[in-house]
Amino acid sequence: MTLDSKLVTLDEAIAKFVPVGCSVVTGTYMEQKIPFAAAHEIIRQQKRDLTLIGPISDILFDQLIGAGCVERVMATWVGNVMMGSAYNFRRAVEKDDPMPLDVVDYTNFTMSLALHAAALGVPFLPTRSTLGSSILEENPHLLVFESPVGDSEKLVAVEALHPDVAIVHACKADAQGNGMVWGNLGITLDAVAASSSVIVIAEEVVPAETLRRDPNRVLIPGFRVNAVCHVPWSCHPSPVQGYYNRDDAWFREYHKASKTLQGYRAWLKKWVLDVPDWVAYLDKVGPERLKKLKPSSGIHSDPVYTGF
Amino acid sequence: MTLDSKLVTLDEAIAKFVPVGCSVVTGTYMEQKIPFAAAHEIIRQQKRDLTLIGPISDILFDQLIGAGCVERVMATWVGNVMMGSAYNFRRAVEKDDPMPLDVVDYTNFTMSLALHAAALGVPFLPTRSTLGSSILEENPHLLVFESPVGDSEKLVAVEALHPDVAIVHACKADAQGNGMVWGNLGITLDAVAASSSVIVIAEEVVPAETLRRDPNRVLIPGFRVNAVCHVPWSCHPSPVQGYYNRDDAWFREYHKASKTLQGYRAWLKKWVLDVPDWVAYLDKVGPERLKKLKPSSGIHSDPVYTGF
Amino acid sequence: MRRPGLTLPDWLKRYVAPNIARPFGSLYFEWVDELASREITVGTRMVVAAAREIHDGEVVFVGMRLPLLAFAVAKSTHAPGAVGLYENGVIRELPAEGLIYTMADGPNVSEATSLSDMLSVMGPLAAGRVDLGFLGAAQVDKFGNLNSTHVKAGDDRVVRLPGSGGACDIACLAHRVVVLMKHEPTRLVERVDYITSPGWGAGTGWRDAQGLPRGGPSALITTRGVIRFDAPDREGRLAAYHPGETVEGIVAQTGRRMQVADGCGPTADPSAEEQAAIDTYDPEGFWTG
Amino acid sequence: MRRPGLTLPDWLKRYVAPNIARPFGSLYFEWVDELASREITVGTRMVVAAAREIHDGEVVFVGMRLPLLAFAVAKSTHAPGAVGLYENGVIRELPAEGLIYTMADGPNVSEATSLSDMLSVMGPLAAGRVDLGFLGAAQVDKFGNLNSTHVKAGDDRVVRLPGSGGACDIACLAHRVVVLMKHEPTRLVERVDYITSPGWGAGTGWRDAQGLPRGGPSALITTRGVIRFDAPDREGRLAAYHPGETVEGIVAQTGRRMQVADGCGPTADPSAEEQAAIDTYDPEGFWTG
Repeated sequence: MTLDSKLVTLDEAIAKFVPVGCSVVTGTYMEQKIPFAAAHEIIRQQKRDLTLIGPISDILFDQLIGAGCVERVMATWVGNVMMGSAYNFRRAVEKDDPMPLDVVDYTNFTMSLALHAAALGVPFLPTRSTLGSSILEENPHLLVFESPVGDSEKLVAVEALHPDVAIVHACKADAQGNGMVWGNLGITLDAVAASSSVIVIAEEVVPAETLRRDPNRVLIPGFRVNAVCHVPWSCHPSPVQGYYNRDDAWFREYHKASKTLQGYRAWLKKWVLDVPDWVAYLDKVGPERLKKLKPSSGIHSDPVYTGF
Repeated sequence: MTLDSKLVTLDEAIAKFVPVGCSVVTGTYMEQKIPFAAAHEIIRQQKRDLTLIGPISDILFDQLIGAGCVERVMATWVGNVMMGSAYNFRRAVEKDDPMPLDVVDYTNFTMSLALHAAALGVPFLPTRSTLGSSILEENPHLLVFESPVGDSEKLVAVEALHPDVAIVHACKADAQGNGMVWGNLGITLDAVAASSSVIVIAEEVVPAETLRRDPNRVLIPGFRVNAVCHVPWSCHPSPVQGYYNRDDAWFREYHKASKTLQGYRAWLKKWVLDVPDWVAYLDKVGPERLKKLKPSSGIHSDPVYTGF
Repeated sequence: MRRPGLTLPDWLKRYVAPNIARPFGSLYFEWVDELASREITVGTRMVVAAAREIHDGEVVFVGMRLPLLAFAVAKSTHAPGAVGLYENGVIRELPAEGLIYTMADGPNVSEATSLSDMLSVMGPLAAGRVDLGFLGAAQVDKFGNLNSTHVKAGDDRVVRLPGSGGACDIACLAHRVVVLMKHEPTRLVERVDYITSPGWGAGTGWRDAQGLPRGGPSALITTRGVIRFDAPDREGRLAAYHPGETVEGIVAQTGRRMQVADGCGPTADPSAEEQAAIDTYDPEGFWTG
Repeated sequence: MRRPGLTLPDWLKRYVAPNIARPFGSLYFEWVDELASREITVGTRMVVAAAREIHDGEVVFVGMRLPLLAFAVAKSTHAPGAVGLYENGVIRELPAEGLIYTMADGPNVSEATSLSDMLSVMGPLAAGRVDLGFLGAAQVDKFGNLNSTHVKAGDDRVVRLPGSGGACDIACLAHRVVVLMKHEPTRLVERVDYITSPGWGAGTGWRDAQGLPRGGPSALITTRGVIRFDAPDREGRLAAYHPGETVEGIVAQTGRRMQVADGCGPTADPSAEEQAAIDTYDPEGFWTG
């Protein structure tokens, strides 16, 4: 007996696992491995009324907001990490333009704990972070309570967050969704564990045997994964350690282009709506530009003996 | 400016960081990487009134109990995994022989959460495990409380555990205590994070540059480590993935030898008290026996590109 | 004596029985069944019964000893998509190559699907993503509560056992639990002295009242038969006996009054595929010999 | 104009000044100091001031932009044993090679000391094992409370800023916090509209009352000088000014009444070693040019 493969195209995965109105956690590695290919596909499929969940979304959340896909953002920081403001986010919050946006502010740690609570199957986790802050006052998912152990000290209960779907990158994955990752992990593992469905977007799809030579790097467990998409360069312009570096200029260009809604819409038409898929996008970016992003330091890990 | 090295001999590390009466968490990987070399040194240095903290201690806790070093055990399972009973543990609990022993029973998950609570800097973590069990009734560090979020459901607060010292193995470490690990990790990372002092016992000591080629495997952060000891084969008879396999016969022999206190004391004299250090122990075990434990499957991890 | 793919009794039934006259044949069948009860070891019957509790695609806390082999048998036969979790942080899809005594033995760590820490497997357990867990214990009571911490010996002496390990966690948090145990009157008791791992507690509604989110034992597989807890009152009833045992004999070997479920019959012999898997993963009969 | 290891003013002071007659010399020194205030950029002064807040062996939440460079300078000079933590799961001992814009840029991930998840660095922060954290913000008030979430513009319009990221966590849980900010009246205000990251709140005792376990801002390094919060009332007082600035000028450029600490004087110029480190880690003057 052989196992059913979970390999699907990215448009199939988005069509099936990102329904209108669902909550999506993504950008979980932080400034690396932001799955822009998935965001563009969500925009093309006009998935609306989404709740976006993530820590530092860099410009991905901004793109989805500007495209009118987003009803609510639960995040710690929405902007352009290199340049500052995310203009679509600002327009939506400050002027309901193009539409109003509900924002629930978290901190990096409390967002991490909210997903960790779901990963550990409990309704909340305690912390002392956010005590004294306005974030604590305004976020309904952060509640002050007295510790049941010790001196009844004041703690914050961070309510568990259960996203409908996690969209996460993997360096290598097999057809069952087991995902090999390296580089900084951010809140990825808890996001995967907390979510009802999981889409893995892999730089490489490899046989299971390849992953089994190094199980310590296989931190996305296939039994929690619903779809595996093979999309090289899926995170451009953000970096994927060992595959491609950050396209800094892209973030600068986006910043400039998105200063006005009109400018953003021209950008959106050019880079998202007028390209059918990620292959076409990469073609349009051009091999010259991509080539410059390839890593060159040559630093590799040493093999370790994983057998017996 | 260069940094001070944390490299010391094992007897120096035990003398300095395992004072009489302290609490020690060890055996944290579970049935792999049990630092028997450290336990033997603790016995030789007659460190008494210890509190031992650990999940599945296999026969390490039993040896320390039989040697009269232990006042209290906070554990989930004390025995000989392959053979069943740990006889010194049984004699101490059942007959105060050679001395009484205080036992605080945990479960694997609640012990993990107790250390995780300390690692996250909170007085407790919630769970639904142990509800309805006698463990919950008898362990004073597990308390039923009402969830402050949701429907006030019943939860168990697992009180944070802050061991005085963690003794943990690393496959490779640098002189600052940064430790590279692979294989199953058990509760090691939380044990390191939860403890006031940390002793790392390394199979290999390598330059920092070696570790930096593969930072994803460096999960013991040197800034939390107080002493690094270079002790090859330190976990015999337990296995260290890629270095040596389990010496199954040793556990069988120990089981037989320790059935009586007299038998145990003969074993202790032969293997601990009559050998000055771990090098002498390994000599006594003999190169023939060790050679048979070397791995032979040849399975290694593939290098990954960690540079930029 | 065993040939891969066909047990001796199977072979006798298939090739010899058809050629024997009826009246004599029925005696012959009794003889074959008795032979089967000797030929098919108790270990084999328990492993096969345990394997059959694993459904395809399930996430299973495998444990050690017989269930480990049961997982390998299930993977090789009807449940290729099952995934095994181990408390030390191992996730495996391939059964381990070769005999192992602990869940951290080299072969169980090598070529694992994933290696991480305890929370990476206890998390899914607590979050309700583990279908089945296997447990052993020193004692089990009427409602499937388990004791592996300390038992009173006859003379009021207390025997200290190793303790819970992850058993209590699995008993609290997995969707189903299957228990494997030696069938003796001192082990199958009315009420355990100490609940290491909660079963159905005091019967219907007890787990809910404790705040347990799900779970409870579904089957107790012993050296003599299979006890199930699916009656509304959650009392364990004898649901099947291993060929060679009798209902009366089993009741007599149970340290509590045990009811017998409707339709209680013999456990089915290992199929050729099941036997072949056992021959592969326990070639020297260490667990099943 | 800069030579590695020696700034122009240093060079002038060292080699030219000794050869000039006293009365003329004192005028000359004023000129050199003014030159220094132009030659030594504000970015350099802020980086150096920030680097000096890091003690050897400390565990530091480094953040991005100027503090990142400050960490590299400290490591290269007086604090070789400092360790840098980044919220995305990076632990570094080596400063990143080359210019980086985010904490996950290739050079900050490559040759890290450890790479793991956010809890592996937020855990130590929460457990009180982080000595110092660097923060930026849009606004800071009298007691060092920070706002990086939304600010009221003059016409009652609200400007939405990116938000906390990890700033609130660091402000709550690190032993000390150092803030870097542009010095403008609209940024240094009496009271922030929104506390993204708690400072000393409303003054003495406030953090304890909130349940915060430790911490609070120790210094605010601006483009004009250094404000410290070590007075018993925890109000930020001007403790130093960058050469070229005056106390009166700074007070005028502050959007609240600012007290001046005893002993307020000029910040010390970069040492040769500090300048050399800046030249190494910001060769094109991206942050300090």
